[in-house]
Amino acid sequence: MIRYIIRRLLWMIPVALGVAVIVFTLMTFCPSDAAEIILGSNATEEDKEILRDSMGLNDPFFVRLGDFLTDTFIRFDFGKSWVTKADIKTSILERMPRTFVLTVSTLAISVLVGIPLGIIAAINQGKLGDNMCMAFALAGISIPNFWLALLLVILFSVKLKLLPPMGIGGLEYYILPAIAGCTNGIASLARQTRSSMLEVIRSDYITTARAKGVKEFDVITKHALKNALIPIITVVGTHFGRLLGGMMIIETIFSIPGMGTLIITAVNTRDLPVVQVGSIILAIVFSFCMLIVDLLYAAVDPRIKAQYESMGKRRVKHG
Amino acid sequence: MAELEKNAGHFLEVKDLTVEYFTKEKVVHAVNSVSFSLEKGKTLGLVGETGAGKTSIAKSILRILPDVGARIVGGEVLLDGVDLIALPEKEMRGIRGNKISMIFQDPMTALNPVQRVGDQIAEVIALHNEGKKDEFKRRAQEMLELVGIPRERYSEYPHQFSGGMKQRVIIAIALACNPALLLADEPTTALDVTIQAQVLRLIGQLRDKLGTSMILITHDMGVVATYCDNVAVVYAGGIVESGTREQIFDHPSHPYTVGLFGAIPNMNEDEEWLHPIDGLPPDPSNLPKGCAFRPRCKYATERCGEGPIEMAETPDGHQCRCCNLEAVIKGEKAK
Amino acid sequence: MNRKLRAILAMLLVCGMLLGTLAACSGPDDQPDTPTTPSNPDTPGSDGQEPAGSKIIEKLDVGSTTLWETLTPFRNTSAQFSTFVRHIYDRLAVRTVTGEYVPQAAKSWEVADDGVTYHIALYENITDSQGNHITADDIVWIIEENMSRGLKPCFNKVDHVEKTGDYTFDIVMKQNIVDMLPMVLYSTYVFSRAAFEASPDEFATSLVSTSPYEVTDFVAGSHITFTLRDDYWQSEDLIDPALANNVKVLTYHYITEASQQQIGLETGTINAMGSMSATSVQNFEGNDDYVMVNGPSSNGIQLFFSGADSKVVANDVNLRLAICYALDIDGIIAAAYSGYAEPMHDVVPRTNVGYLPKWDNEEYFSYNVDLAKEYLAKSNYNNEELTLLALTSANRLAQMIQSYLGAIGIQLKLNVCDAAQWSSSQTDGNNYDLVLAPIGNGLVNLWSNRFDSNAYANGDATSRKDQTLTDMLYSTWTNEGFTEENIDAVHKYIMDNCYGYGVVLPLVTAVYDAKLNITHAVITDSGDVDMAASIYG
Amino acid sequence: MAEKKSRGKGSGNSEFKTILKQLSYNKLAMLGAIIFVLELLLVLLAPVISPYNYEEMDTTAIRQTSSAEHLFGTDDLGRDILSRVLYAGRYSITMGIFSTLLAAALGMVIGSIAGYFGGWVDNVIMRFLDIIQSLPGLLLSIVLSAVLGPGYINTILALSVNGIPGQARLLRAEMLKVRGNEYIEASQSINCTKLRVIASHMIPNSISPMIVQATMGVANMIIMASSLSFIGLGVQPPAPEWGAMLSYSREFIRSSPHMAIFPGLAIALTVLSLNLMGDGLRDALDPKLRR
Repeated sequence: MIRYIIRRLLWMIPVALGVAVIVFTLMTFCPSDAAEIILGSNATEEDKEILRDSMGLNDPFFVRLGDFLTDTFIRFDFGKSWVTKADIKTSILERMPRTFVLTVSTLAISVLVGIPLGIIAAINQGKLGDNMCMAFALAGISIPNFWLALLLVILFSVKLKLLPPMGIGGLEYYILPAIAGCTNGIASLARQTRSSMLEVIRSDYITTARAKGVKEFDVITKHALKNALIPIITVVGTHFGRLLGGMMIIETIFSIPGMGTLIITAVNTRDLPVVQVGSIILAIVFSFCMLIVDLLYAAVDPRIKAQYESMGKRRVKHG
Repeated sequence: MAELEKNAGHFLEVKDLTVEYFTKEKVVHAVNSVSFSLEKGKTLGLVGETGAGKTSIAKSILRILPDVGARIVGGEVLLDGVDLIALPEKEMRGIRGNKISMIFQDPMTALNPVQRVGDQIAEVIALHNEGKKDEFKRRAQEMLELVGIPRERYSEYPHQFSGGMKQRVIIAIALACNPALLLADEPTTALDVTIQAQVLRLIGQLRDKLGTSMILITHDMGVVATYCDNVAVVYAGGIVESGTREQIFDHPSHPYTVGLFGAIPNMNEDEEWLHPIDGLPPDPSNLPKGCAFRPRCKYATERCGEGPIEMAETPDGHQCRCCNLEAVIKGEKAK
Repeated sequence: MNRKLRAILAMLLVCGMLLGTLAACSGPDDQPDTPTTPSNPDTPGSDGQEPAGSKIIEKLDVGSTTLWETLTPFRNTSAQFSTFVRHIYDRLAVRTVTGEYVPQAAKSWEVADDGVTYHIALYENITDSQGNHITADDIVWIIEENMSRGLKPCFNKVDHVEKTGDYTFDIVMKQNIVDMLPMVLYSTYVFSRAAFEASPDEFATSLVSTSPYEVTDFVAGSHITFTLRDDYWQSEDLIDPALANNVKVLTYHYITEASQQQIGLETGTINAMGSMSATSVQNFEGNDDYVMVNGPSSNGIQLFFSGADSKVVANDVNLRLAICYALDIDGIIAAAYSGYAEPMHDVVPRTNVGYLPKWDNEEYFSYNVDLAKEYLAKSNYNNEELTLLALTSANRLAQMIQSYLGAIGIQLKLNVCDAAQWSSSQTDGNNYDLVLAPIGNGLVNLWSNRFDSNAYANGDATSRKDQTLTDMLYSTWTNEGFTEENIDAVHKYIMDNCYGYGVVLPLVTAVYDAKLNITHAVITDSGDVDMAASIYG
Repeated sequence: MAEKKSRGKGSGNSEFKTILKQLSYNKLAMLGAIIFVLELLLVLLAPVISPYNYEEMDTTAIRQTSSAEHLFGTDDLGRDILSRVLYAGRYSITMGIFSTLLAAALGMVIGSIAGYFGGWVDNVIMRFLDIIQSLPGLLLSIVLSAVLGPGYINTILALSVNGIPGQARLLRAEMLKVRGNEYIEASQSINCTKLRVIASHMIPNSISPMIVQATMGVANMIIMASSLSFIGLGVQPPAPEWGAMLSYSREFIRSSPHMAIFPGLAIALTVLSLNLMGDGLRDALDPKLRR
């Protein structure tokens, strides 16, 4: 098992390298002039020329790519943002925790609400409970979350004056953003839980459990749910990826200075170093979470754990 | 749990048990007023084609019919005089796995794939007994050894066991609480022949050792011959013939039973062709009036189609639901 | 299994949410009917009359749309003119709303007779929050460091700096251009060199500066909190009223989302919101819990015509005139800016140094459809599709221009793009026929950027090569040549040839809580309200 | 009961008919289909039925709530919201469909190559997909649309990139499952060329899950398009697009909420109907659930 984990951790380096190269190449096609961004539109042409030379922007592509990769991966010097001159490493270290707290709390709400909804829907299939849960799930998917975010702010902050409308501070600042962000998660989790629970409830070992005299509640939570977890965990994993992206919107609305707002402002102002390093960090965090998801598979299903141990060499794909 | 007082009646008595499955379009009459009884320590064989309702009978005794669409419409199941159908769910749970337990047909899917084998045995012990966890674990390990599995494999998972080994674990689970009645639903059908004999011998030994009475569901006459004291032949949701093993094997009197025996190739004669019963079992959602076997019966008469057929006594004293008994017995002798 | 019920329930939920929007967010009481030009409760700027002493406010939260990601002094020009910058660093001199420069750390500066050397004298008693004493050595080093890092274009115009005394030094400029040296003074942040070199991250997060305020809490991208120091080096009476500090604890919150700006004010998260967008401001019209103060922005919105020969509009003055007369400025102000803008009378806004007040009462392309059609007929335009390059922030204006030109028969395609994309394509006339640009901060600055034929590779900012105009510019923007008739001559030349057209000067509006009871709101050079310097009753 | 599978070549259209029959059983899917078709009709007839030209400005009637002349009211430049919503449907729905189709096509090509050839080819492609998928959802689209610039076609390209890994992975999984079946070896034994094997046997059998994912994908793309325009990328004004209208009107949510409601409702209904159809299709195409 440990060998598998080490292999997966080692694998993250080429992924990060791959992301770095892809984003770097993509951004070089960006129709924008770094000197223009830094010096502003009032600078004359020769001012910009001096700056371009000093930053080595006129070197050929591969030289710049080489510099960038050695800086980032060997010297871990992420350099400074072109626009704000802030050291990228400090701003990321400061912002990553906030995005992480927001994403994890949104994911937690999605799991804590989505899965029970799915189970309730599966248990009384066809009856009212099922229709109510699934109606909520369908509604959750169809509403764009930035629109819902504004509704929530108006309702809870302006009208009821219960929660702060924006900014960062104690935990209460994260409640509204998390709720706004999780409707999509609740919806997809509830639907997935329902369909995989329905499949599991019909299988033989559930009848065996009932024949043993196990309480219906335990049959559902212990026996059925544990077996239905694999596809549910897959949805949680893929949803975590979408969340990291979706949080950008929620962060902008609630003016939470997280990775999302950092990257959006960087993209809008073509602040390439920030976009590149930000993408790499997000990609690493994302693949790290995917590793955790795969480990969850092994924890839940011994057959998969056995495959990991015996395989060791080739990664088992779940998707 | 109320102490079951011994009364003069049978250990287990099933009276007019009727079970129906509901779907939006149609109603399936799986079991139609089945009655039989079982003495303490004895084994009853339920024999019949697949889809005849044998499994539904067993599941309704244990009341684990899938609640979506299945319902016990009528009848009683008396265990030591207590009607299980009327019992509240909480008390019925006390009986399941403790007083009555069940072995299932397909061992490959009957065990929870993500739970350790030993834990699945310990779970049923813990449910019905007081005491500490490791005491349950010790008893579960004893059960494992009882069914011939080394104690060390307690913490392995079902996917590490072969079909036969899994069935042994299921047997261990079923007998862990030393139940009074064991329902075995075609325990060896899914296994290959060599393993079948071993598993059946194991069930037989444990049954004799623990004195458990058993209902053995099968479509294999050989199994009935070696392991069952009494036999009941089930056809289209009803019992068409019942009696002791000797009575049924020596004097099969219901045309369907006769047909069943005819379908078994005889070892000491080189028969050219087997004699399958022609036609197919009736559709359980619209059963023909009168005797369900009439369309496929050689001895069918007008009377068979008129109304419900009563159980009749055969010359050697066992029950048979046929109104044209003499003709069948005469026809049988002529052969 | 009645699953149809599920779909109907889902739709009910969605519609319920929508009706919730209608009910939940009816704006603060009244609905704006036709936007009226906003009344301004107080004459802006410190125009001489001595305001009475102000009450000191304990705590104030102000919303802002400009972001300082880090507090390092050596930075580029982004957000260099935002209001809170003066709380972070003192500067040698500060520009006020009238455009003239007021001394702060520099006591005085005068030009020598060669027109390029400036003698600058510092105050002798400048100390920073750690007590370090600031001398000419620090300032000379700071200016040289700025020049070498090449982050602010104004420092590229400095030839060299030399210390002449403990508190005096000379700055020698490369060219004799008016308004260039004051820009250098305005862009030089004052701090102690020793403290800077001792700081682990060049003051990025832990700042030691001479400003009257200390940064007590700074979260990049969220907020910055200033607390008034009691040991500020400058004596009370020498502080210019525009730089007064009447608030003890002042927090600037970074809020970009327009609706959140309104919500912040309503929930009291912020007591004031600087430079609020025109569309959000009108929700507070006629609501006497809030006071609205507007000042002209330092940047107007101008329309420039491409001078590249490949473009039909380059050498067809009639077509350019037709376009200018076809725009209904009042309609644009009413719709696109909800009334919070002013018409312009030259390519440069009236708040800029060099603007002649007499232009205000001259006729400047007033809306006249028939005249526009007349010029169009005279021009040799036959239905080619012209392209207008514009920033996303000006997309409402662009769409209105498109429909007005459509009305007189000119086909216009919009190329609306974000700041970075716009800035990389706006300096080459071949990329567009017309370009909408927000240009300002100084007549000279605008001329040198837009009309100097030697500024870019293929001519001026729109790739036009007009040597006569360039010569006129060179002679006018020197200290001696900066006379009224020279400036007027350039104004007339540009108007007659219709190279550029000042479309509209947006008003920057600040909204604050009426309970603050501000008797005199101080407006900064960028049109925002300086809450610290304002007088509280 | 053994379930007869009519998979033969000849019965291609009857296969389609059975799917339609199955779909008709599922009233929910029919409801979704009806809503979606209705929307398509309304949107296609936009030039005919919309009361005003979507660019026509009436500076006297700015931000009016719904009234007789303007059913959905007017926006901040005095344009009729009803006509803009109808015209915007063309952009949004076609953008959702085209980007999903593009993603499906590219995904199919990549997936089938990886699925069929296996070995190092499969490994390389899978690792490449890992890298693409490790970039959080929106980020790749944002970077791409920043590179390509705003506009309708560029947004489609930017959006489709996100769909490719999902489709490719799905098709590869199907291919691996199908590759094991005998009839693939059978067709190889009568030496069909590799391409023919892929085209004629593998892809048709893997189509059904792709269709299901595609219907859900269109809904997803429309929502992502609105997120892109929220950030200021994606389709630029004056071209009307639901996402752009929605994010553009959030500034007025306090004073004139009606500007935000109708585009939001349009997106919600489209996504809802597509999801219903997706569910229905999944049940219809799943042989196990056939009635």
